[in-house]
Amino acid sequence: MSGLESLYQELILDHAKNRRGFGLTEPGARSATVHQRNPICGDEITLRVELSDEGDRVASVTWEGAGCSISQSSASMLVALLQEDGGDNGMPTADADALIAQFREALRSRGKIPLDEETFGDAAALSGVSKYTARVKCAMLAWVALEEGLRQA
Amino acid sequence: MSGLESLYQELILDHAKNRRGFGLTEPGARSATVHQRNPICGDEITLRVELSDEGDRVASVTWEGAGCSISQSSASMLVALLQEDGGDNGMPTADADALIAQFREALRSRGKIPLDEETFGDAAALSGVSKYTARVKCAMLAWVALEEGLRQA
Amino acid sequence: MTLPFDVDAARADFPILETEIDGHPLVYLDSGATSQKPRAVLDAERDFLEHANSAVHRGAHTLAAEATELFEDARVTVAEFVGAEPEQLVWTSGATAGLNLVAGSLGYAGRLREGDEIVVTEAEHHANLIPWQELAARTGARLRHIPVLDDGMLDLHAAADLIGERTKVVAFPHVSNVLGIVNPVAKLVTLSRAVGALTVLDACQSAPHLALDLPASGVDLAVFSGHKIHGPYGIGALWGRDEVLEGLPPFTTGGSMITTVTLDRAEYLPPPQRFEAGTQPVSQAVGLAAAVRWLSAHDLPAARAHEAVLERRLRDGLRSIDGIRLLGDTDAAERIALQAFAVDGVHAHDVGQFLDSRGVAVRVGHHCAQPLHRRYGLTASVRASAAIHTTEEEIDTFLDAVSGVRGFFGVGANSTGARA
Amino acid sequence: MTLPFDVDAARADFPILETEIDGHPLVYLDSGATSQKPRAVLDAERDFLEHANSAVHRGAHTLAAEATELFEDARVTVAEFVGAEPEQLVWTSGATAGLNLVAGSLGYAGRLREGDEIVVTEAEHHANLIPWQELAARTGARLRHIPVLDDGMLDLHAAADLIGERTKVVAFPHVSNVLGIVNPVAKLVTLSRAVGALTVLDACQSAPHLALDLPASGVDLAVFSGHKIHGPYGIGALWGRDEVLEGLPPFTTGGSMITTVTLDRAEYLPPPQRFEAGTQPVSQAVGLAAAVRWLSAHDLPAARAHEAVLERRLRDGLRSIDGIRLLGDTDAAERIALQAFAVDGVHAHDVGQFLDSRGVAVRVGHHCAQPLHRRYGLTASVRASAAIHTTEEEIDTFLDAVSGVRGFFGVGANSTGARA
Ligand SMILES: Cc1ncc(COP(=O)(O)O)c(C=O)c1O
Ligand SMILES: Cc1ncc(COP(=O)(O)O)c(C=O)c1O
Repeated sequence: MSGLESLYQELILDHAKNRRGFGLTEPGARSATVHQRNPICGDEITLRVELSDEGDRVASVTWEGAGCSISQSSASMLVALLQEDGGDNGMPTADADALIAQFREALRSRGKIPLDEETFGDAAALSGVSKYTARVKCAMLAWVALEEGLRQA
Repeated sequence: MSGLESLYQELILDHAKNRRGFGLTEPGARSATVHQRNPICGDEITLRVELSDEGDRVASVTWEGAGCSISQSSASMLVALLQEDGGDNGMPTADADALIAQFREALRSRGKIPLDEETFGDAAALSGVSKYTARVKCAMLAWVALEEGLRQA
Repeated sequence: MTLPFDVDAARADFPILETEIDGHPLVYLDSGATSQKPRAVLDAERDFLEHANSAVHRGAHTLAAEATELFEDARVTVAEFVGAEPEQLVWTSGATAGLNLVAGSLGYAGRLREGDEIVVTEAEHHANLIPWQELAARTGARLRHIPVLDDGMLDLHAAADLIGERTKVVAFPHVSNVLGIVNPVAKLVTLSRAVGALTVLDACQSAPHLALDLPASGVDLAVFSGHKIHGPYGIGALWGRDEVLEGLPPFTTGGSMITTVTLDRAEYLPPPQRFEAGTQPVSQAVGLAAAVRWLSAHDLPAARAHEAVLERRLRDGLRSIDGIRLLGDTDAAERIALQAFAVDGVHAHDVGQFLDSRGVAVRVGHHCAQPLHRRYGLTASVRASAAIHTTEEEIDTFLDAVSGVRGFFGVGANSTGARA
Repeated sequence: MTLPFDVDAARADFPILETEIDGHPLVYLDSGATSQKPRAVLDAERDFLEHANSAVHRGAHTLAAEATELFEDARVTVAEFVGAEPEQLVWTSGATAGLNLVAGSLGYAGRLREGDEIVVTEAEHHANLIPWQELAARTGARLRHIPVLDDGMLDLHAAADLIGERTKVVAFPHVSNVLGIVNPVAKLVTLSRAVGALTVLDACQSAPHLALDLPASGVDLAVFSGHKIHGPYGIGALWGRDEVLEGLPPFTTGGSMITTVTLDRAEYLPPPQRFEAGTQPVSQAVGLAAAVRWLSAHDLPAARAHEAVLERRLRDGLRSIDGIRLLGDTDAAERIALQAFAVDGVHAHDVGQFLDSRGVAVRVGHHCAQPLHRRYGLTASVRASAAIHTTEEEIDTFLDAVSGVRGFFGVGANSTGARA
């Protein structure tokens, strides 16, 4: 697999086309809406996170935005991960925060720390991004937005 | 003669110590007073030129100022030259202007055009300055002041 | 008969052009962002630093005299390159600094007030836009803009209406860094002069490609950057007419631009020193002089002809690829070999990444021209920009790579199978 | 036991130190004006330009990514050198630009008004004086100064009286470029903090010679220049506390410091980018990082000890020569190896010329500190300033040359015969 093909795996291009969680839902009682922007390339995202009534779980994440296939698929994969790992009750916010931290560490590792599929699901396909320092911000965009949203909600 | 000794000939050091024309006379009917400054080294001169009644001759030049031995002796030598060549009536202003132009040309020649003693008297000792580009302004200070004074008077 | 331009000889002067990217020879089509430096520039700077380096305009020692001479000779050389006198050439750290100097100085001078107008274009680089926004905000002046037509040309009818007796400043790019179109300087100058407005030319993109005679152009002030014209970073120039520079107060202050300083006030030197506060980028000035000397040593008419061939090949090639939309696609104006475009269905960033995997370096994003991109309904585009060392083969490599983009990303007609 | 500093090894890194002046080996004692660059700095810059040069923070291509990384690594390296975080380090074109940025930004922010006071010292370099004069003139604030005592020390009693509730800014040099005395930063910070004034440290002369921990120093903002610390021209840094930088609006505007730009307004990035408008001096940042890395690779405590020996030898030597008057001659403070002096009866310019004929390069003039010279009744002085590569023998050569000055110019006791 060439460098380019490991960066743009089919899974990534699929997510970029069929974006999970795309389209904002109506804001709920315990929701926060965050706008993030990458000033370098103009990519942007508006992400809305809704917490469970107790405020300790991620009930739903939806988003809108425009950008490169890395940023779009990364947002889509994030939603997929939350849905799959969170099950019906939603993922505990503490777990989500931990995942974001781990994701950041791997992406900043310049290829040294891979994202394992067990933990990150489809998002593991983003491992290749960490070798492209200029693209790390693209992949982080939605995750940073969620981090901020969890803080605010 | 080393470079330094050709720059600082005895004649130059003598003039720097016994400065001709030093001390401003009272301004007369046809006089102009000019202040010139070398912002780089802080040398300054105040030069007063008095024209003949008809305004076509340099009746007298006096000056005050502080600076390096080159600037001080150059002013002194300029006064000496005007007195010696001008005789009792004073040098025609046109001749003075021509001398200043010639002096400038020689000093800017980087050692190519010497100042001949016939024309410049003691000031011919300043020939060596033209090899030291940083010092050309020092030697020119009084001459530029006179040029400006002749324009104003 | 003119001989064709010897591009291989020019290339041989650039060490970086030997780089390989992922096994592909580097095809550097990002000269519009920053240009590469020929060996002569690197050598001139190094030579200065190894043999003459010392503080200029100060001190009697031999090195200082040598350094001062090289520094001031550089000013003469660069001034000549744009048809100007050395006293009219102010060193700046770059074009952005030059434009800020002009806008800031006009502000400090109180030359603008409420009701006055500043006119720019819709095709402005942020460097020639935001300083005027700030000046307008500080003085109460109004910032207006000349619209860009669909084909990238300035709307001169609108310009004629906009530039009126309230107009105090008209600032515009000689060549837009997105559209590549040479703007009608003479016409804008005529309109501006008629109302007594000051004209400010952003010559960043023209200086590397067109013969400049700034005094003859009719503008009052102009700026350009060294790093875009094969010179060092950290240096650029502001050119101004004598009487215009004389009328401007300093923007920044400090050492080397003064005559007398007391604890309470300072008196300033005449231009250009008045605008050159502090230790100047001395070795960079020497390097920039080496750059324009390197350029001038070539048969420049032949080089321009070569670049014109590149321009046509670039534009025609892109036009013939499916799903490509060109920004500023017109034959009605002179152009430089720089072309921005969007690829249907593929984000500019992804296009850039794909091209990079073929060794082709282009710029992606808004190129510091967000308003212009917005005008075309885009947030980002891809820009290929050539230089004197670019070959036709490189343009072909680029075009070939672009043809593969939509297939790779699974967009458009032959989307499937491309990655099989 | 510490090993003595290996000055010969350090010297070997400087190509220019092999220069001969008129048959004499160059004795470069003008490092206070501008420093020489070790080979590591020249190589780092050239290597960058030959292998990685391209626009930073933009574009997806490989070179751009490499360049961006080297540029931001440079920020980390230089920030660490002064004990700071990279986000607190703003690239500027030099110290003068940094001081103008601070004064200009405070002005734009409307942080000063009539009745407010700005306090500087009588020992200010023009770069840390005139920007404050201009700010005062524009805002109606009053500029006051802490006097310098006869021995060169700041009058701290006066400072305590001056710094009061009207004081909004206190700006001062860490080390004066004429006196060589290390000023009492902690005391001035305490006085300033007590009244809530912003402190601005001019670290130009300390950065090359003292270990800096800017956050620990207590000041709010500090500047220094690359070219004085063995780095390139055209680069310097402004350091500021997070909350201080966050409170400042941009001084210059343009590309790379914005988030969203419309034709009418712009939104700005957080520090440090907010203050870095336009293309940055990228290769120079890389060069400056190489300079501080070169410095840090030495046994710095040993180097400081070496410089302390030079300082004593320089001052003691000058004291023992007839007709020499030292500026700032005190043992009561820490000092750097920099000494300004006047020679009775011989103008500074002539002294400099004489020393040059022996290969000794010193600075003559007012050293951009006219008020301080006026305070000592001088218009000019001679300044010798050493660097890490200066040897004791060089100081001796200098002293020997100085002893010959008055004789040559026919002044003082043994005036006659000297030139026979
Ligand atoms: C104490 C001091 N402050 C400020 C400056 C100005 O630095 P620069 O000219 O590099 O901007 C200098 C040196 O010239 C200096 O010695
Ligand atoms: C048209 C135009 N104007 C201004 C600039 C700003 O130049 P610099 O970033 O070198 O200051 C650029 C390049 O970035 C440009 O292309």
